[in-house]
Amino acid sequence: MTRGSPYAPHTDAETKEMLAAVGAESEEDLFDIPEAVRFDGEFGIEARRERDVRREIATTLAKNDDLTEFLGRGHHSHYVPSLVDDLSRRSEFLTSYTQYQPEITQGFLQVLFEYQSMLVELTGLPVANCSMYDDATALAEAARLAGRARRVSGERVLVPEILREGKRRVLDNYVAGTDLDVETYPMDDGTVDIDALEAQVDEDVAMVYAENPTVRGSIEPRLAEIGDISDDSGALFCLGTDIVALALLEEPASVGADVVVGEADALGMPTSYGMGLGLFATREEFLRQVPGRLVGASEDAADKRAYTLTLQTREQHIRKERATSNICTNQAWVALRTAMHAAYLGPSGLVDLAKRCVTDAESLAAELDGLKGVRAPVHDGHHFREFVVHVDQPAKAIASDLEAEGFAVHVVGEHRLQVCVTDLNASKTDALVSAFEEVL
Amino acid sequence: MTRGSPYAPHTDAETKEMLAAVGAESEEDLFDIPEAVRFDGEFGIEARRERDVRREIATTLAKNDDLTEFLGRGHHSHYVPSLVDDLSRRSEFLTSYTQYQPEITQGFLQVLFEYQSMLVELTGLPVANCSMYDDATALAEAARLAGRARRVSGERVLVPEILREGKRRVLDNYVAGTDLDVETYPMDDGTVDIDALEAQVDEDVAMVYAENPTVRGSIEPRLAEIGDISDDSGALFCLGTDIVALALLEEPASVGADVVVGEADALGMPTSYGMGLGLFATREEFLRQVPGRLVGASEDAADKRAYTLTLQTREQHIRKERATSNICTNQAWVALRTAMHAAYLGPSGLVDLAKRCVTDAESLAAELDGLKGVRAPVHDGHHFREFVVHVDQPAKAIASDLEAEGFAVHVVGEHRLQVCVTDLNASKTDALVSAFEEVL
Amino acid sequence: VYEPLLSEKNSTRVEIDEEDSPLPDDLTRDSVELPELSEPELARHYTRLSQMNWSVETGPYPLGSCTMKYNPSFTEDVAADPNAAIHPDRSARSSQGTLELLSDLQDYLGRIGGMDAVTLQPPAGAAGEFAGILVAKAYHEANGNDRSEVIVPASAHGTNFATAAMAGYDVVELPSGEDGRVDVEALDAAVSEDTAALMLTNPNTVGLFERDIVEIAEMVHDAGGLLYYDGANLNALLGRGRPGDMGFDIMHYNVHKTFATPHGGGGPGAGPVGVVEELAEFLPSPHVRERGGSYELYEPERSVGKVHGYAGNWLVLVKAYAYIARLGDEGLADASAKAVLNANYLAEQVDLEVPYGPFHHEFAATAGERDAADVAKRMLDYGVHPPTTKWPEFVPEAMLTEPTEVENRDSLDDLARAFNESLADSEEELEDAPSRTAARRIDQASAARNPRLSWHALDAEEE
Amino acid sequence: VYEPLLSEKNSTRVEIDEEDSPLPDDLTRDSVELPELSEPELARHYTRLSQMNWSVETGPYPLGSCTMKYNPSFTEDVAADPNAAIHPDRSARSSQGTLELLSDLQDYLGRIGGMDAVTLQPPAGAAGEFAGILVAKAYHEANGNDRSEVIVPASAHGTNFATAAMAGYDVVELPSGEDGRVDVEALDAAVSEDTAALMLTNPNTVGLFERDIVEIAEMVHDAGGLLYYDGANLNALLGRGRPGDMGFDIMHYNVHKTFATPHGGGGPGAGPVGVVEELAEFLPSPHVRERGGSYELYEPERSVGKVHGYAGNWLVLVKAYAYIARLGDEGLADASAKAVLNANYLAEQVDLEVPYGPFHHEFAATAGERDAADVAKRMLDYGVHPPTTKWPEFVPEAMLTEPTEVENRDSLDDLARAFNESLADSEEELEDAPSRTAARRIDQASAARNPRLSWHALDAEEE
Repeated sequence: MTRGSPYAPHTDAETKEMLAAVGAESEEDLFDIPEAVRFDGEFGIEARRERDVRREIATTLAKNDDLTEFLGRGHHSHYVPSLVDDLSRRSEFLTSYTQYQPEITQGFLQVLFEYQSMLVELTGLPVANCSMYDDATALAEAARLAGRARRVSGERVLVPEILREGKRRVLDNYVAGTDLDVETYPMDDGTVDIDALEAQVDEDVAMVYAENPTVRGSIEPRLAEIGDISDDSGALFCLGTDIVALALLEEPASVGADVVVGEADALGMPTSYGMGLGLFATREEFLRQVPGRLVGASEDAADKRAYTLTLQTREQHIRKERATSNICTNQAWVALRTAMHAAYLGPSGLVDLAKRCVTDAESLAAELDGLKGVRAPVHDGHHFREFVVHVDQPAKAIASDLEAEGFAVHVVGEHRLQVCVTDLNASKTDALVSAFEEVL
Repeated sequence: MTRGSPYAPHTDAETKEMLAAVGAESEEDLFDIPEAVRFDGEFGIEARRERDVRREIATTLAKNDDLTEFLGRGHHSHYVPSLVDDLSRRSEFLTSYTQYQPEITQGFLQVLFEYQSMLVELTGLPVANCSMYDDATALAEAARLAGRARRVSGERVLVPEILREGKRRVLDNYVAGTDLDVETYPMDDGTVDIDALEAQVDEDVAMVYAENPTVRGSIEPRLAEIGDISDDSGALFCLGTDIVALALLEEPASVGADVVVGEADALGMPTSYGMGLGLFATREEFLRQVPGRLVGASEDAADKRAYTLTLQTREQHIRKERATSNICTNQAWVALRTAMHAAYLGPSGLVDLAKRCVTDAESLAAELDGLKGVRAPVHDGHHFREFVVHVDQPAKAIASDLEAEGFAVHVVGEHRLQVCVTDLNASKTDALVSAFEEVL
Repeated sequence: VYEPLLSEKNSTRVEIDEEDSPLPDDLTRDSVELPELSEPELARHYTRLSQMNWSVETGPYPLGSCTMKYNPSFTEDVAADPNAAIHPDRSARSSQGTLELLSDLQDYLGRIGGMDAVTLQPPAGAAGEFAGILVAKAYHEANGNDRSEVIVPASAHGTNFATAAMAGYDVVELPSGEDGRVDVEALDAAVSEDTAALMLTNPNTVGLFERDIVEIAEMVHDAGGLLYYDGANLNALLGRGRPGDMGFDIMHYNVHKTFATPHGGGGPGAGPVGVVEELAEFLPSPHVRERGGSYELYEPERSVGKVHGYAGNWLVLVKAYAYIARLGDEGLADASAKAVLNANYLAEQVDLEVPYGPFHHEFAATAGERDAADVAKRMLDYGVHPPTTKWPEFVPEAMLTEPTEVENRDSLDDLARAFNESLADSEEELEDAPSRTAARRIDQASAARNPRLSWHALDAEEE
Repeated sequence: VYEPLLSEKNSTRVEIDEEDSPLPDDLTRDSVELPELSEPELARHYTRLSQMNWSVETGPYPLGSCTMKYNPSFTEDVAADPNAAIHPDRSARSSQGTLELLSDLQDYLGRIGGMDAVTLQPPAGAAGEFAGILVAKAYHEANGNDRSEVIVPASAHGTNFATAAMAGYDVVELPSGEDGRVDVEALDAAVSEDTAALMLTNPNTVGLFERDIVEIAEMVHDAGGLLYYDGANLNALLGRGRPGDMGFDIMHYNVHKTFATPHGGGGPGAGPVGVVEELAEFLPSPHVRERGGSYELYEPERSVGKVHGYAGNWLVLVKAYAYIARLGDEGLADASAKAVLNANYLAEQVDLEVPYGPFHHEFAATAGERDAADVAKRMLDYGVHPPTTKWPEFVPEAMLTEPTEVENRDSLDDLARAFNESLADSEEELEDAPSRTAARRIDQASAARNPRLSWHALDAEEE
C-alpha cells in the first residue's frame, strides 16, 4: 500500500493511472495554488498506528481523576442502556448525512420524527424540532424567535436572576445583534418571586423565561401564574426544563408555555463534558419561526407514508440572511440516542426515573441535613435531582477536601455547595455522606 | 410491563388474551409435567438490573491481576483493529444462526467462503472447513480422519514428544473410541529428530503429526523430509501451525502436508482464556471425510452466483452415527472475525506481522541471553514469537517473582521458562528484561 | 444485491525475498496472494454483507430446536471488558476474577439443572455430549463394567447418535412411540446390561414432555445404565422442572440456546456439563473450586481429561453468566412460560395439523400434502424466517416451530400469516419460491455435485 | 419495506396519581402516553430503520461541500473511554486529561490552519462562524471602530449570510466573477470602512482556488476589515496551503468534514475557530492553556463570552484528535491529494460539462437541459447517492460533486456510470425516479403544505 492516509484506498499503480487519465503528471499538478501562498512546511504531527493512538489517548484521559460526581446544573446523566450504544453506533445511522435525499434515508428520518413526537407528548406543544446544540443555545434561539414573532413592540427579555452563567452568556451573544435587551427578575427562596415578576412585566416585554426545575433543582410551584402574567402582557412565556423532568412535572402546555427549551441529553448520553442536546418545542402559531430542522410526514409516489425534512425555507441554506437561525449541523445523532433511551424506558420507566429524581434528592438532602454544620436543602419546597447545601465552613475548602476523598460537588456560594443525585451515583450517597463527615 | 424476563415483550393484558386464545387458564396449565418431577423450589438467583450486572462482573473481573503477559503456547493474540469489533458485532452477523436458509443468509455464507479461501491460499490445500473449536480438537479430528481415510492398515498415530498437554489429552479422548493408538516420537534440540522418526515410521502408521512452529516456538527446518517419510509409508502427514505463521513459513502443500490443523484465532480475537478457532484444511481426496461445515459456491434460480452450506451428508444432522464428526455448533463468528482481521492486514500486513514474530522473538531472546544466569533461546535455530529460556535459578520462583513485578511467563521445566512476544507486548520487552534483572 | 468477493476487488501477490526476510529462504514460502484493500473498502464490504443476512434482530427466527432468543447487547459489553482478556496459562493467583466468575456460573447452572457439579469446558453442545458420554464411560470402566451400547430415541438430535459413536459405542435407536414419546415397552426391550446410557431430550424434539420419565429412569438405572439429558430444550422447563430431579445423571446445557448467548452464524457456543455427585470425580480437567476464599484449578480424581485444548469458550460463558444474573429466578421462569405460551398460541393460529401434544416451547406441524421445504422457501417471500423443516423424521413433512419467548402477539400473528398464506399459495408458487428475496432459490445439488469451496476454485472454473 | 412507528406498535398511558407520587398533585402532570415496548422489539425497530438509511459505509456519498469521508471506527472506541465521561464543572485539577487533550488539539489545529490560537467551543461550523464574527465585532469595537457590513460572495454557504445577519451585520453580497471566483473589481467596490469582514471559502464552493487571495487580503486589510475563512473546504488544502498564510485572520474548522468525525445524520459536529495572535484575546471563554506543566481554564482578556453552554461537543473533538494523530503530516497531505485526484478523475468520466476550473476536491457540473434534481433522483436507482444539486446557484442546474479521498477508481467508475446512465435515461424515467428504491419519490410540497410533525398529528388526521 501507499504510505499516506490509511483511509485512501489508492494503490500506487492506481494513482498513476488516474493521474494519466486526468492528464496530470503528479498530484501536485492538480493544486492550483499560487506560489506565494503554497505551504511547503510541515505540521510536525507524527502519524501513529491505530493501537498507539488508542493507547496514547487512553493514557491522557486516565489523567482525569477517578471521582464520583454529584454534579448537575444543566448537564445530567442517567444510566444509558447498552442497547443505545449498540444501535446508535450502527454505521447506517452514525455515518449518514442530513437527509436531503429522503428516499434513501427513511430510517433516520423516522427516528427523528419519533423524537419530535415524544417531545410533543412531553411538552404538550405541537411542534418540536430535531435539535438545537444545547439548552443555552435553545434558550437564545427562543429569545430570537420572541423578537421576530413578538406580539408586542417590546424589547425586554426577562430571565431569572439565578441562571447558569453559560446560558446567560450565550443568550447575551445571540441577542447582541438584535434590539432585544436581557434583564433579570428576582427569585425568592429559589423559585420565582411572582409579585416582583408581575411588577416588572409590561407591554414592552417580548419574553419571560422561567425554569422548572431551576438550576438549583427547585421545582417551581407557581408556573401557571407566570404563564398568565406573560400572556396578559402579550409576552411569550418560555419555559426551560429537561426531558426527564417533563415526564413528571407540570405539562408546559398546561401552564401556558409558548416555547419550551432545555436539555434532552439527560437521556441517551453519558456525562460528556457538557455536550448537549437542546430541546425546542413551540406552538403551531410560531411554526414558521422555528429555528433548526423539522421532519414531517408525507407520502411517496406510491402513496405510502414517508418522512422528509420540511419547511426548509426557514433555513439558512435557502433563506440565507433571512433564515430563522444560522444553524445547519445540529445534534441529530444525539437526538437519535435520546429517542432510543426514551423508547427503552417507555412511559413507566420515564415516570419512575423522574420520581426517583425527586425521592433520591430528598433522601440525600435529609441525610446531609443531619450533619453538624450542614443545612440541606437550603431552599424550601420540592427538588428534582439536585439541591443547594449550606455549609458553615467555606464551601471551596469543603469541595476541595471532598475531591481529595473522591467526590465532586459544585461550589455555588461562599458557604454553599450544590449536590446532584441520579441513578448513576445513588449507590454512593452513603459514601458521600461519610466523606462529608470526614472533611467537616 | 410485567415482571419477569425483560426480554419477553408480553404485557399482562396480552398474556391473558393469548392464554384465552389457547384455552388455558394460566401459564402453568401449559406445562405437562407430572407432579412427581415438577420443580417448585427456587434457584435462589436474584435478578439484577442491567447496570448492576455490568458493575458486578466488572468488579469480579477486576480481580484478575493487571499483568503484561508474555504467554503463548498455542493461544496467541495480536492487536485486533477496531474495525473487526465494530463490524463483527453487527447484529445481522452476531445474532444469526447456521445458514440453513441460504437465500437470506448470503452475507455470512460469503464471509465464511472468503475465510475458507484465505486458508486455501495460506495452506496451499484446496479444502478448508468453516472452523473447528480449536487447535486441539482440530488435531484430534485429523487423527480420526486419518483413521477413516487411511491408506494403510495401521493404527498408530505419531505425535512429537513435545506437545502441549491440552492437545494430547484431547487427542487421546477423540481416538479412545477408535482403534487408533497415539505414540510419541523424539525431538532433537526442539525440532523433529528426523532419523528417529524415520526409524519409527512403518506401514502401520496412520498419521504423522508435526508442528511448525513447535509449541516451543522453534521453526521446523526439515518439514519436507517429514512429508516424504510419511508419504513413503502411506501415512498421512498432518501439520500443525497457526494462521500468522502460515503467511511466512513454508507452505504446507509444498512440504507434502495432507491435513493442516492449528489455531486461527491469533487473528481476530483478543486474548480470551483459550477460546480458539481450529483451522482445518486438507487435500481434495479427503473432501468427503472432512469434519464440520463447508461453504460452497452455487447458483440461484436466476443463475446468479450464490453460496450455500454443502456436502452436508458428512454431518451429524443427516448422517447421525455415521457422520464424520459430531460437531454441530462451531466457531463461525470467530472465523468471521479472523477473516476480517486477515482482510484488514492484507498480504503485506500479514507477511509483515509474521516477520515481526521472528525478529521480535530474536531480539528479546538476545537481550535475555545477555543477562547473567540466563540462556536464551535454549534451542538453536529460528523461532516464531516464542522461545525457551534457561534460568540457573528455579524457574517457578523466577516466574513467581516476575508475576509480582507485573509480568507473566510460562514455566516449562525446572529451570526453563518460555516467553512469547507479539505486537501487543513488544513495547514492554525492555521492562521485562529489567524485571528479569530485578528478580534474578 | 450482489457484493463481489474480496478477491474480485483486489488480488495482490507479496513475494517473500530472502534479502528482506528474517529467515533463510528454505524456511519460508515464496509468496502470498490475497486481497489488499483499505479500511473504507472493507467497512463497506462487510456492512453490505451484513445487510444480506437474517438475524434475530431482523425478525422472527422460529427454528425448532435452535432456540433463537434475543441476545441482550449488554452481555457483549460485559464480555469486552479488558480484564476478561487473559491467557489461560496464567497462575490461578493472578486470575481470581475469571475463576470466581467460572465458579459462580458452575453454581448457577447446577442450581438450574438440579446437578451437583458442572464443568464449563465443552465449547459447544456436541462437545458437551461428548464430555458427558466420556464421563459415563469412565464411570462404567471404573466400576469394571464395560458397556457397549448407548440408546438414542429415533427423534433425537443427530449429535446424540454421532457422539455415542464417536465415543466408541454402538448406537441403539429407539423408535418413537405412537404418542410421539419414548415407547416404554420398546425401551424395556432395548435396555440391557450392555446399556451404558440412554440419551434423552426432555421435552423431546417435538416439544412433548416425557411423562414416563420416572419409570424410564428406573428402567435404565436398574440395568446399571446412566441417564443423559440433552439440554437443547431446557428453555421449556426453567423453574418448572430440573433434569436432576427427574433422574438424569448427566446433562449438558446449550448456553447459546437457553441462556441467550448469540449464535454467531453457527458458533461459538458453550456446552457445560452437569453431573450428579457420584460422577463429579470424572469431570474434565481442570475444574474450578473455591478453597478458603480463593479459587483454584484442580484435576478431578478420575478425570476424563480434556475435550478442549484450554477452558472452552470463555467469552461465551461470561455472556451466559450475565444473562442468568440479569433474569434471576423470576426472569428465567417467565422466559420459559412465555416460550411455551408463544408456541401454543402460534400453533393455534397456523392452518396446519400438529399431530402431537401437549407440546411446550415448540411444536411439529405437518405440512401434509405440501413439501415442507417448499413451504419454508415460500415463507421467505412473506418476510419471515421459516421453521426447521423435515425433521424430526417421524413427523411427515415436519415444520418444527419454536418462536421462543421474544416474540409478541403481533409478531406471532405475522408469522402465522406467513405460514397460512404460503400454504394457500399454488404449488407453482411454492416451487418457484423464494421470488421476492435478493437471492432466489439456491441450487444445493449443484453445490455438492461440483464443490467450489474457495475463490481459487471459482477462478479455476472460469479459466 | 415499511416499519411502523413506535406509537403504532404500542401506546400506553401512565397516570401520575398523588398517592404514589413523591410530589403534590399540583406540581405534576396528569399522565404520559408513550410507546411501552420491550428491548427485543426496540432492537428490531432500530435495526430495521438503520437498514433503511444510506451512509458512508453503505456506498459513495459524493455530496459537494459536505465532505463525507470514511469515519474510522477506532475513533468511536476512543471517545467511549469511561475516563472521557466527566462533567464540565469539575475542577481543572481533577480533569487534567481532558484539558491536555483539548490543549493538544488546539495546537494541532493551529498548525494545520496556520493560526495562532484556537477555541474548540463552537459545537458546529455555523456556531464557529458565529464565534468568529463575534470576535471580529469585538475587535472592531475594541478599536472604537464600529462597522456595519460583512461581505459574502454570492456563491458562499448559506450559513455565512445567516451568521453575519445573526451578529447584527448587514450582508453585502458579492456576485461571482466570470471565472467563478471573487471578482476583485466588484470586491474593491464593495469594501469600505464599513466592512467588518469578508467571509471566504477557499477553494470556493465550486472547488476553485481564489488565486487573487493575496490581493483580496490586502484590499480588505487596507480598509481595516478582517478576513474570515470558512473551513468547509479545507479538505482540499491540507499540507498545501494554510489559511493563516493566505492572510486570513479568523477561520473555522469543520471537524466532521476535514477530520472525519461522523456526521451522525446531521450532527453533532464541531466548529473550532482559529485566529491570528492579535485576536486571541477575544476568543470565547473558557480557553485552555498549559501553565508550568499543568492545564488550566481561563477567560481571555476581552473574551466574546460564550457560544455554547459548556465546552462544545467534547466527544466529537476527541474523535477529531484521534484522526489527526492517526494520519499525521503525511496522511493529512495524502488525504487532500487523493480527494483532489478523485474529483478530477470523476469529472473526467462524467458526461457533463464542468464550466469552472481548475477545481480541487469538488466540481460543479451542470446538468444542462436536464433538471439536476431529477437526475439526482434517478441516480438513486443506480444504487449510489447523488451529489448536491442546484447549488451553488450561479451554476445552472448544478451538480456539485465531491467524492472525497475514500473512493477508489472502481467506485468512481461506478459513480460515473450512475451519472451517465441517468443522463441517458428519458425525461419520463427521470421524473418518475426513483423507481427501484424502497420509498418512491417523496412529496415535499405536501409535507410543507400540510405539516404533520408528530404521530399526534397523524392520529388527528386519521380521525
